[in-house]
Amino acid sequence: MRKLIKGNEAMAEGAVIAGCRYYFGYPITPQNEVPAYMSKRLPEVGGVFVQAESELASINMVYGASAAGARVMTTTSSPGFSLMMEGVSYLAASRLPCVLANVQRGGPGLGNIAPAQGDYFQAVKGGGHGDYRLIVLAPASPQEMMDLTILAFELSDKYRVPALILSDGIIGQMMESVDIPDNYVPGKIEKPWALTGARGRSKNVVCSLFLDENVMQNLNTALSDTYEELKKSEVRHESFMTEDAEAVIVAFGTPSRIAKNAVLRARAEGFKAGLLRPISLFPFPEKVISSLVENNVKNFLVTEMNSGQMLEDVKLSVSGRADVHFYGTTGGVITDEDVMTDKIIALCKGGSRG
Amino acid sequence: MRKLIKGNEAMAEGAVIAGCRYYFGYPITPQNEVPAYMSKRLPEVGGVFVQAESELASINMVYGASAAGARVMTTTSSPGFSLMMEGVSYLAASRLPCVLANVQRGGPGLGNIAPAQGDYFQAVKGGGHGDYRLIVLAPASPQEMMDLTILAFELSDKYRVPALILSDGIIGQMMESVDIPDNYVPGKIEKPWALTGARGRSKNVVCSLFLDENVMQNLNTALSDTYEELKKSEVRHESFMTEDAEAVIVAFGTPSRIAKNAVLRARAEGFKAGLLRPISLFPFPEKVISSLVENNVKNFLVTEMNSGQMLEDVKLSVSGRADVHFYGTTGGVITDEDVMTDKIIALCKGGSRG
Amino acid sequence: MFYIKVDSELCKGCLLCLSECPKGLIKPGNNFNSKGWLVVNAEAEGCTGCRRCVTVCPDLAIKLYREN
Amino acid sequence: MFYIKVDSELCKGCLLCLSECPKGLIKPGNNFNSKGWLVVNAEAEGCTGCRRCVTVCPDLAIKLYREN
Amino acid sequence: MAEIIFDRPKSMTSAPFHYCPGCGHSVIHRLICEVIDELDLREKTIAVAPVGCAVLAYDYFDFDVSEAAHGRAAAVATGIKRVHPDKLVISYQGDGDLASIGMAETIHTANRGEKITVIFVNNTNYGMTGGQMAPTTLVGQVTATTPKGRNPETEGYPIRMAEMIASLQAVKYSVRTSVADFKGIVQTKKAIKKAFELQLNGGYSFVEILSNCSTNWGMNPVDANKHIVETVAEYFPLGTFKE
Amino acid sequence: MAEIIFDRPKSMTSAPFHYCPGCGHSVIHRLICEVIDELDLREKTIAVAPVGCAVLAYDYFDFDVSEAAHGRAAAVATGIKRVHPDKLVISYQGDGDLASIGMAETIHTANRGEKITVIFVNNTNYGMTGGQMAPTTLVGQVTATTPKGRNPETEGYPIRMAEMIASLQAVKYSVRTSVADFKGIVQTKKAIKKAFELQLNGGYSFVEILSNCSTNWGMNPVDANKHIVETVAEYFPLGTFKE
Amino acid sequence: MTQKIIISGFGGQGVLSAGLLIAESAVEEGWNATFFPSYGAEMRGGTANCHVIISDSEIASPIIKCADTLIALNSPSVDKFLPFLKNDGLLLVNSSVVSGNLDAGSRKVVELPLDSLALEKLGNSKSANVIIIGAFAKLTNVLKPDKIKSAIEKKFSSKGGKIIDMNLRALELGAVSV
Amino acid sequence: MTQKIIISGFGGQGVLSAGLLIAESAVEEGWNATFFPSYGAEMRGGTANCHVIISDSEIASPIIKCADTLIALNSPSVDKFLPFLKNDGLLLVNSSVVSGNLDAGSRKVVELPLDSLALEKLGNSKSANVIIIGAFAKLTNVLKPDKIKSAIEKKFSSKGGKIIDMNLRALELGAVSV
Ligand SMILES: Cc1ncc(C[n+]2csc(CCOP(=O)(O)OP(=O)(O)O)c2C)c(N)n1
Ligand SMILES: Cc1ncc(C[n+]2csc(CCOP(=O)(O)OP(=O)(O)O)c2C)c(N)n1
Ligand code: SF4
Ligand code: SF4
Ligand code: SF4
Ligand code: SF4
Ligand code: SF4
Ligand code: SF4
Ligand SMILES: [Mg+2]
Ligand SMILES: [Mg+2]
Repeated sequence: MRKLIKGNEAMAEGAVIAGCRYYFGYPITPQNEVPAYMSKRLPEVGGVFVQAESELASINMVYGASAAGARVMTTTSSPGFSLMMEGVSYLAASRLPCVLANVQRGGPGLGNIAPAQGDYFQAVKGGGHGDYRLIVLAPASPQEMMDLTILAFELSDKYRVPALILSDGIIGQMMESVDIPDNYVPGKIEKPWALTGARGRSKNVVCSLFLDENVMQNLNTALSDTYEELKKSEVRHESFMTEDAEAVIVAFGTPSRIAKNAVLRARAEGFKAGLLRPISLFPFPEKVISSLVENNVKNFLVTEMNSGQMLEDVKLSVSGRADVHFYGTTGGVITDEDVMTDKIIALCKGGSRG
Repeated sequence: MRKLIKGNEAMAEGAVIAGCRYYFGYPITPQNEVPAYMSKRLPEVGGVFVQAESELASINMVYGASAAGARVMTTTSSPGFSLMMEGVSYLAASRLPCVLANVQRGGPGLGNIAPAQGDYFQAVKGGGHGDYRLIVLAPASPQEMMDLTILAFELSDKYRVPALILSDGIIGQMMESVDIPDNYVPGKIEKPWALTGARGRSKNVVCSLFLDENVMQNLNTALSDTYEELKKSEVRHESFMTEDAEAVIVAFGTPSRIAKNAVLRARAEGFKAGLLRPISLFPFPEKVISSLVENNVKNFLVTEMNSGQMLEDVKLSVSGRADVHFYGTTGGVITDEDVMTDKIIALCKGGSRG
Repeated sequence: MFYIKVDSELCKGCLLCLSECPKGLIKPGNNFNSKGWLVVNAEAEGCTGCRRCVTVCPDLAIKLYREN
Repeated sequence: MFYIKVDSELCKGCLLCLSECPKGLIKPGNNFNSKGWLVVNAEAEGCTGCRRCVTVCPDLAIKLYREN
Repeated sequence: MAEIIFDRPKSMTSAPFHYCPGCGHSVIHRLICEVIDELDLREKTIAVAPVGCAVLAYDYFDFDVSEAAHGRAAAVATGIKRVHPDKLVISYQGDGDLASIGMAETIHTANRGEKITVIFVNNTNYGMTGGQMAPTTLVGQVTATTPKGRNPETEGYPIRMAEMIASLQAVKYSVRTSVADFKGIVQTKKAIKKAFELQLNGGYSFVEILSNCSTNWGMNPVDANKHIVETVAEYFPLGTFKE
Repeated sequence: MAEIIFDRPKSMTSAPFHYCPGCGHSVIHRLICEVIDELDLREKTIAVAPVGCAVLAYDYFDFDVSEAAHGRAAAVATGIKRVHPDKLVISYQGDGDLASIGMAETIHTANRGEKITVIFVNNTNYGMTGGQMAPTTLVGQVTATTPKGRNPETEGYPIRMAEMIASLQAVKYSVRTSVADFKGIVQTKKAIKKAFELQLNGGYSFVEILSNCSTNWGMNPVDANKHIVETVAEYFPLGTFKE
Repeated sequence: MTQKIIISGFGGQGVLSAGLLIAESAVEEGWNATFFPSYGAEMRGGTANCHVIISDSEIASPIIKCADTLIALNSPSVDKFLPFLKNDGLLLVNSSVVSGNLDAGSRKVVELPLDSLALEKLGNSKSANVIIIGAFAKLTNVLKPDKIKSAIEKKFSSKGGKIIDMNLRALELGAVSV
Repeated sequence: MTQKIIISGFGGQGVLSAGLLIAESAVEEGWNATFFPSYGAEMRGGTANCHVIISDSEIASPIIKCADTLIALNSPSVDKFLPFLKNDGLLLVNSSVVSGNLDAGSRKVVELPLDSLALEKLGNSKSANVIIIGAFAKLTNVLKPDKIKSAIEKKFSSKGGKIIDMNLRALELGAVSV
């Protein structure tokens, strides 16, 4: 079925399609459509919607429901996600699958409710304590809000790593036609570790306390191993006109849509511009960028609605072998198509490393 | 006065010396000595100790006291610091000076109470939402717990950027002789923005809400400008035998002490090893590392009690011009002197880039 | 002798004052102000200065005067 | 006929049982167990099976038996 | 010559309110300023604005104001008051802010007997975010997140904060009033005055105020106020619970 | 032939407790397991262990257990129960955990009437972190963070949780017992049994248990238990507050 | 073919549902459409606006930098969004509310007294926002009337025939008024 | 000169205060010292230990990988820390508690029945931990007795002369017992 819906609603319905029957959340703009939708929709499919007393409660209810073996989701926006940092670290350490979403708004602090991407570091480097990672997926359309949410549930269950949809106010609030899968069958992933009552088996314990440092180190090593596996198998990106590109914009979410226009305009003027859109922010498409360098891209223009966060991951991928430039906006200001076009054209003109 | 005291107590007394009279905190190992000390000490000097109901309450009490113009502190350990992420982002956005400390323990999740450094990213990249930075100082001894705490108060007031002492369980719990300054005079920094009752002036407002994106962007730009200033003026590091070094260990906190032994042992065997110890983690001594590269250091060994976090900042500083290796331990395991020694010797032997 | 004045730029047409005036001096109006609100009108005569309207007006749109 | 047995590896010498036994059958001991606790001793005779000691013993160090 | 006998309080700015027509926040803001004027406290007052519809309270208050993160106004007020024990410190909060996400801070601040005044605006929902269920939402009330009305079987019953606060020993004053009509507004002002005075005498005071949210209730302001008097105040009785 | 008539409950593992000599946590663990055995619920039980001295409860409980972040046990229990409405879900919490950092979750879980049982171990301080003040610390009690004793002027009065919880409409059962003596232990077991039964009949139940922390109180276990009976229970009266 | 439309007015003027109707009509046409509303309750009683893009090819950014059409239902909307209307763009104005001389440069300006039209011809002002869509469709020719009609029928199907009818009449009223 | 000492035993045996006393004595001597205790109340009734390093030069890591001396006040401590004692190191053992044959390889082993010594010679077991410091000082010669004495006097100054006295006697008792 094809339907014109909001990104936030597409995400919520995506969760339902993926078999999520438990949602715990707390209102915050610009993602209020999700709890509103879930409060109506979940009871229709025999699920449970609970408005938690806070984001802290939400994330810990998610912990409980995930420990109990369910597919479960919470969604929030920037300040609310900050409140979840302890819980997220616990989820990651206890290897509990779940899907979280941060529909980002302008920060830091209370900021505003305009779209932004200032929470990239928090999402991909671990805003909570300790060495953990989330599977981070960045949709650029309502369609992807749905598709990546479904994917997030599958990946999270498979790898036992919490997954995060890192979206922004535009992608969440905009409406666009979405193809809604009619008969998606959620993956059947066994959860022998889940708490279901110890019937006919020895007890299960879900925890992240390991007083012995060596045992705790083993947990960390197992986590690292899984993250390496993710880097090998689950990198996702979109390449747009990069085959012969000399200068490439790297952008995710909303700026990547704007960047497409910029690339088209540059191409229209005869410049070999391209766009690389990381879809998985963790695992980051490091190798894809590396191969662009090997394919003669001399300049990258990273563009984000923040003051330069993914920029660091691009630089780490490039490792000095090409020039990495930046164009960013902050505080809810949307990156500008004209500026982006001018910059990428200038880089195409610039040619060799400077 | 010279006294054998615990790192945590040195930090607490350092705050008192710096003129801090307000402390809000919540118990957590391995930093419980701080609230215990403050609950005795502050009333002696006319100050106020409040045991908050949680870390969330602590950080927001800090917000209030700082907004009121006071020098104020809170301390915690890893999970507790995660709970503060929203508040920290608010403090940074509202440009409220204060000193925070995270005496890190093994993570992620509940983990354990052993010393660790898994919260580096959270500290230096912003674990909370939005583009903000903290002044992050990493003591490697009880003496520095005191000295850097005093410095943190001065820098925080000067730049209106919250400062964080990023310590670990060993530095916090160990005792060592500390020179306690006898007549330190805390900097007198005017705070015309502080909330003191609008007597004889127009009202003051402390906030971080700016519904207009452009105004919010201006705040972000001002923050970025301050961070650039910090990078110019407030980088601090210790170089140990780096002048002629061919391979350099980069380490902070506890591993840097162990690394000194490793360097000495390598030198004893005739290898040109050195140690660079970043004292300010933000601003990061990027230029110092860069100039080591220019001075012919071909290999760096980053060693941390995490799975490779400062590693990224070193790589960004080196930008492909030398090889960057890593040795880390996680979950509260302490980096090993023998392993470190072997690795740095191997790198000295290795010589050219491989 | 009392009278009130409604500031039509502050009034939001909530009508709370209207039902509160014991003298029925406030009437729904026909004009939208520049912010798009349909503002109320007040009659000049008969006000007792009881303060009910100014007390309930959320937007400080009413000023109350005493004629000396 | 009842009797109790104290497991000296589980006992932590808290002495809560001691004050609880109406028959005074439990006595402070002189031996440290392998964990360093000074464990109690129980007398073999006179137990009424009242369960007071086992109820208050935090460490499940006492087992109560009935002789058939 | 005409003399003006009712006008904007001095401690209030001239900015027009951003609130919806008829919103009780506006009235409560004014009452606070009137009391501050009457007690001559403008230069001694520091207020804390919540996250909620009243987030911009500092645009209207002409005295020192701090923002607070959602739910943490009482903690911020604690920090301020401990630094300035001689000032009047006001924590202004909505029901989502105070009774949901901020419940822990609310209770502990009251329990410590912090010498502050909490102005608690109970409009039975989350106004700012579009009318979701609050802890104070009435049974059966339809909100954005209770499309079939609050169901006590799964969402529990509305929490009576003034009573709960009154049960804490250190609390000096806990009262519930309403700004739904003339009488209520007059009583509310009295309660605020008493609360400020008790604070300055060294005590914690709590003023819960029933207030409309006509926009999210889907009513016009007149009906919304009637709803408070007839229905909301039924469940949340007006009165003084501790003094 | 000798028959054993008191032994370790079946739903308890054989691991020796890590608790201090005489600690009430050990007794309470056993009572929970005894009741689970008696009601034959081992295979239907999911417990939540707190952050506090009882953090390792899952080493002793031989049924499914989840850890919870400090203070969030009730939220975790909510998540579990909503997924498994037919299971017995127990949230085991200390006074720092439940009444300080977890106050919001505690009240809201009770207020929603979640069908769980909260076992609340009140030992008037933070045992695990070395004996700091808790919300339940008695006035005058010296702790690691109240070196001169809790001062009600600045730290307020101890909070009586069982009474506060009882004031919430959706709560089915709220009781306070003690494990400081034989009688108390017997009563505690009865209360736990009733709480479990009421939960399975669809209600929220709350059992507050006064328990010693001899180590941090600086007393031997016998004196510590005497202190509970003579002093602690004076301020925290034993009894049933809602049923 | 791509049309970029900004619609703006007071909160109660049906700005968002008008924008949505345009997007839905485009979808009926088999086109792509994006709809981006101003959102959030933070600015009570303020203005509302939305960006609508309809196109027969892929739509990149849903944010309009340079609109083909601006539908301004009140004065502040003209002030705020005129700079985003391209030089040869179409400005559709609700002249019931917007008064004074408009300086719209080289753009084509069409004024329609929506509120009075609605009150007079439809008996109430509820469907004023649909009138202007009728005018827009007629003037720009990018949406076929029957597609808009079927979008209206779907949109109001749950509200019953009367409402559908009124909206269809409003649509036609708009078309014949320009 | 650098001495690295690990002290370990049950919670109540005064492990930490013994270690601290060594560190304080070194400071009296004008040396550098680091003291690193096991910490945290998580392991109630478990073992306690501390790492003490005293040196006339800068001390790098406070963590001991390879100790010069191991003072073991109970059996688990021997098992746990013997691997960290260097091959020619000194193992000081409380033979009141540690029983059975010790396989300490090439290390020098000195056994002292601390608890019985203390009970018999001092009348109570409180200062058993100071006895072993006396023995340690005598055997290793790294701390001058008068420095330890003044450290004891400072440490217990608030506790009064009796306590100081008892500790000084314990110190000497240790010295003469080896
Ligand atoms: C941490 C966090 N969570 C959620 C929000 C979103 N939010 C803003 S205001 C609000 C609720 C406001 O309700 P209330 O306190 O009742 O105030 P009202 O608007 O009704 O006056 C929420 C949930 C936020 N800003 N921060
Ligand atoms: C977020 C966080 N803050 C603080 C701590 C440290 N901490 C561990 S247990 C505890 C308090 C335990 O006290 P209580 O709940 O009364 O349990 P008890 O040990 O007394 O049984 C604290 C503060 C933590 N682990 N996590
Ligand atoms: S003051 Fe009283 S009489 Fe006068 S207009 Fe207002 S309400 Fe009416
Ligand atoms: S109460 Fe005030 S805002 Fe409302 S209609 Fe009357 S004058 Fe206008
Ligand atoms: S069962 Fe009763 S009589 Fe027997 S030992 Fe125990 S307490 Fe004493
Ligand atoms: S109660 Fe149990 S642990 Fe305590 S002394 Fe008696 S037998 Fe030992
Ligand atoms: S949404 Fe409700 S609370 Fe907010 S301003 Fe409007 S009426 Fe007032
Ligand atoms: S510290 Fe207190 S609560 Fe913890 S185990 Fe010991 S006695 Fe029990
Ligand atoms: Mg509200
Ligand atoms: Mg406790």
